[in-house]
Amino acid sequence: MTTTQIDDAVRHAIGAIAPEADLSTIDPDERLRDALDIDSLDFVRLLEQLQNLTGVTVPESDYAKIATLRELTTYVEAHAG
Amino acid sequence: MPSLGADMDEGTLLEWLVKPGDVVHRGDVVAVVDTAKAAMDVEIFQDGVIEKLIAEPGTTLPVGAPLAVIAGEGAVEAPAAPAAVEVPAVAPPSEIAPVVESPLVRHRAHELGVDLATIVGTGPGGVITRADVDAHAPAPPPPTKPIPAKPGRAAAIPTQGRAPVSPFARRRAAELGVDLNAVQGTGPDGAITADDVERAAAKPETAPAEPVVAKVAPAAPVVPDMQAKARAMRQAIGQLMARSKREIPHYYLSATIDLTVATDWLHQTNVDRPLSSRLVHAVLLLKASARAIHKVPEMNGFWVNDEFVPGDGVHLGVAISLRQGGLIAPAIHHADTLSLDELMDHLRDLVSRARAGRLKQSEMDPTITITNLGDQGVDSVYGVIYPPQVALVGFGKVAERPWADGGMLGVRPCVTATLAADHRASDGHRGGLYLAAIDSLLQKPEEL
Amino acid sequence: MSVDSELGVDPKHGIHLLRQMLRVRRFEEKCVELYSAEKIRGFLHVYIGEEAVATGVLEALDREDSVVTTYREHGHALLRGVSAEKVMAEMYGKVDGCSRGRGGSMHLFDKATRFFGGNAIVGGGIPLAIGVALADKLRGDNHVTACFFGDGAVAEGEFHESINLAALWKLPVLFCCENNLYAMGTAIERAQSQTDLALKAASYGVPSWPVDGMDVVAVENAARRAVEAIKAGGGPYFLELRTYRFRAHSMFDPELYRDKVEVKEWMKRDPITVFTERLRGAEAISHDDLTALEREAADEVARAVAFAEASTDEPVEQLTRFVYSEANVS
Amino acid sequence: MKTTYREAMRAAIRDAMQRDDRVFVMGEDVGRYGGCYAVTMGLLKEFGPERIRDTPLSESAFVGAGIGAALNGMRPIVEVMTVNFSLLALDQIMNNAATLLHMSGGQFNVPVVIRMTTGAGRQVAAQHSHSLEGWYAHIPGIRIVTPATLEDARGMLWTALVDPDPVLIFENGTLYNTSGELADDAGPVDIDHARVRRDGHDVSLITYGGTLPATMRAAEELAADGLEAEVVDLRTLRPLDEETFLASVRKTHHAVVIDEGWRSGGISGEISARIAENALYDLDAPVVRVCGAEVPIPYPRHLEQAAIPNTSRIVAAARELVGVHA
Repeated sequence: MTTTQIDDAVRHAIGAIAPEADLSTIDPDERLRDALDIDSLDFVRLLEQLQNLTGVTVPESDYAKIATLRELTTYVEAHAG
Repeated sequence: MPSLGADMDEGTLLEWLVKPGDVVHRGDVVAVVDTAKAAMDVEIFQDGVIEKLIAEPGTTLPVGAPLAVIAGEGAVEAPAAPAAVEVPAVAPPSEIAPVVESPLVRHRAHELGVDLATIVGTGPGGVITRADVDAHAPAPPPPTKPIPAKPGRAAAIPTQGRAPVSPFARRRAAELGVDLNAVQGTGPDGAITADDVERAAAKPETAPAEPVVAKVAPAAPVVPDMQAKARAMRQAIGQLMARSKREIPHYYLSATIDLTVATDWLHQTNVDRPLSSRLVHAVLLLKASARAIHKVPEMNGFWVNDEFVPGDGVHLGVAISLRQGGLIAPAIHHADTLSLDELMDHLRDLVSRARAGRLKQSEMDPTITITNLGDQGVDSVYGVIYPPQVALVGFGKVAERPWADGGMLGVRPCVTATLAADHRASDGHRGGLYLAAIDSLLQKPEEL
Repeated sequence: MSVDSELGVDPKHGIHLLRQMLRVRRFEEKCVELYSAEKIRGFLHVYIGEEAVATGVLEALDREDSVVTTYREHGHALLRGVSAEKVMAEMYGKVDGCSRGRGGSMHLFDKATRFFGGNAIVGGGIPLAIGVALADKLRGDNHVTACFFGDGAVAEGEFHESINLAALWKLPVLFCCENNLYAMGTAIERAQSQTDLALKAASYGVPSWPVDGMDVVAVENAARRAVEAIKAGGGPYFLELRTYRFRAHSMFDPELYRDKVEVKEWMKRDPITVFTERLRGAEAISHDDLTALEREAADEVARAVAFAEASTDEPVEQLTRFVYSEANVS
Repeated sequence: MKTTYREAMRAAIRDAMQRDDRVFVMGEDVGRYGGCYAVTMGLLKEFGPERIRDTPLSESAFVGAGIGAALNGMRPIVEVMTVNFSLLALDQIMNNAATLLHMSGGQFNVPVVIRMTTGAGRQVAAQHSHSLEGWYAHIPGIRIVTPATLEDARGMLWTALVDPDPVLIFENGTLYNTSGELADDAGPVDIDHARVRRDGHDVSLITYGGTLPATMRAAEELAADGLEAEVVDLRTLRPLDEETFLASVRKTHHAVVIDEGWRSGGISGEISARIAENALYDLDAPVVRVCGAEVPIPYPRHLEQAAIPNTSRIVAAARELVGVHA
């Protein structure tokens, strides 16, 4: 998948969980949980959306590595086909 | 395209039986059209010469759409419908007379209240077609606003656990300024009747007339005007919390619970699970809180008419934050009997429906409420009880904390559980037992 | 009136019969056209091919007699004297229609001409007709009630109950069965155990005659003889008028139940073309007479359409009027 | 004078036939047999076979003929032996009698009267025990009246015959034998209004026809409890005289509707709806309905009695509704 496709997928997944969130104003290095006001349940649903869109499955052990928007995007790029 | 039957709106041209240049006479069959019922012949109603075939075989057209141009008397373009009969109908005066040939189009315009003068025909030669008219049909009038309830009459929402009130009694209460909450019902199944109200009005020390407060923020459907809804919800929550503080003598307890065993069990369980069925900490905390009720049942129920009414099951209210602000706590019924997976499904479903504003009235009857604001990084939560419930459990953030065990200092994942309870229904000792029960249940996660 | 030997009818009367049939034929053709243009909606059953039946029978009735018919009734209404304007306005659903636009094609009513209307329930009008006749009889008024129905109605209980009652009480009813061989999509031999309907009716002790429904003179003669016998106190008579409809049962009928060849055969016996040849053969009609008749019919239809187009809808506030009678109607 | 409901109805027919020679009677066994319920006994000898006409068992034909004769200026009284057989003539009643005036744009009146016996209580099983007057009251274009007293049995017929529109008179089979005093000069009565048969201020008992006697008995029993019940006899189901029963409910704040017809889709539902629409804020408790059980009426007496409203069920409903007084 190209980077733009991945960016779109991430943007779409976040949109599904926090529809009113404005991604352009999000600080890529801020913790997603704080930036988007999402709880652990929402976080799992976010990862589920990403899996549907990109095929990437994030094991629980890697939760810590995808705390911010930037980390999430690079993680998906690394694991996407 | 002719109308060939009572319920025909459109037809599919199957084939032309004529070609440009052919001479046709009234009554000749010129084409075959397929309808919902069967293929039907299309007759021509005047003599003339086929000039041009407009519609292609295989296309589906609405009734009235032009199919061909016939050069006949006066080379008038006419769809298979008859030439307009000059009728002294009073046509609205307009500078440029609209190019209208078929009475069908005029009739359609009349039907839809469209002024033909305002339309530029898209048909050949600028003729206005039926489709043009439909395109200009005015949008249906906006739905009228529901009429607000008559002012002055207490728009009381039947509160949960409260006795029903007859319309006549409600009217008398409004007339006599009687607070229905303070009236004892003698009617069928405890209903408050007009006599009850009148007797209450006669007693000297009636409680001051208070506005009847909505119990829990109503399941406000997420409608376009967000601010109005958010403000209304804020107002309702505000009233509820104020009343809760005013009436309920709260006492507070807290306990820090070691979640090492639970967290390890959670990771092992989730390792080979797809994302869609992974468990989160919250579901363990909810199940423990529900099962712990069996040890201390007086946490689960309502305070009504100066006495404790036990819940008819452990209906766990789960506090859910609505994205644009506002909080709602719908119930998961009989949470103590559900498996962790079932509880997880209920939780996911409840959260999504709450945020979409599609909660059911039947879900607004929790017997105890759990707030799990821990996710937002708060250590401990001292909540306000939702009347008429008698307890509220709060869980803070699950985080690594210093832990002394056997004289050695270590680091353990922990959570701070707090209890806010109604001192009229229980006392601190019983509250402490409840939190201890939650703690011990969380040490054997596999049994939850 | 003098009767021309081969023609079998007085020439002047012959032209009158042709004019009547032509009026109905052109009116019905216009209705088909207007239905395609969505001016006439709902159901439409035209009388093309059966004109000789209504023309012949109605010639035998006078002003005080009564008519009850079915939903294939435009011809009966026009020939009974309801104006083409009021009939067309009714088809448009306009308030100036003969039923204030409320009945439409299947429910034309006209009290002045004792036209008790079309009935959309097959056989539904037959009990009414014997009732109208019963009232005349009870009052000692020597009138006839003509009751039109199709071969389909002969399968309805109401037909058998009514014809038995009429025969039992010797009621002045002229039963006119327009047998066009098809009850909507069902050919007569698939609906009737005994397809000779005249024979079937005779079993009730009612004089029953089969009549060639494509020959207007034959129909008129039979109708006149029957009306005379009824008015002489002979009780009800039954005419089986064997005819054929050239178009489908109604506007949305793909006619899968009969083949085109049969239709072509019957068209050779078109009551209008055959009778026109007969009049020409007896030099009772000239080319100019024919063009004049055509123009008269065309003008009548054009006036009717103009009247209907100009007429207005009944105001919706009057919806509930006439659910019950309005004050002081005795 | 002392008389019965049956004799009062017979006197009404005789009186009408003497007044107007457009009036004649038609129906199964109305002549020689004297009427299935002996209402027309003796009229054949007095008026002759032309005006007292026995018909074959052809309900659609002779009811349709009655409608046709009315169309053509007569004033027929058509007797359908029971409402159960009227189903065979429903097409003529609904599609012709009720519809012709409106559909003909006001040209053709149908001044016909159709009398039918109705109701259960005589152990003649389901097919002969229907109560469908509430059903017929759904049809615009006809009037439905239900005489329950001797005055109404004597007085409604002439008013119905004079009315230019079709009037259906439903006579509950159990009422024919009721006897009592009737004024010698008793004559026509109105058919537009309900009537309060007993005053009261605690609960309104709203009923009509065959269930009026049971309702009156219930009112007496409630009085012994200190509960004053008001009994409203509807007398006409179409048009429904809602003013009378609404006024009663506004006074008593409690309503019990008693109807032998089935509950679902019945006239009792229509009455409850009108109370809810017009007197909601006068209701101290929900409207209660005491109706026929929703079953085909069973043959055995105990089952039949259990299936139709009776005094004890009415008393129980009223007591439970009004609740225990402090």
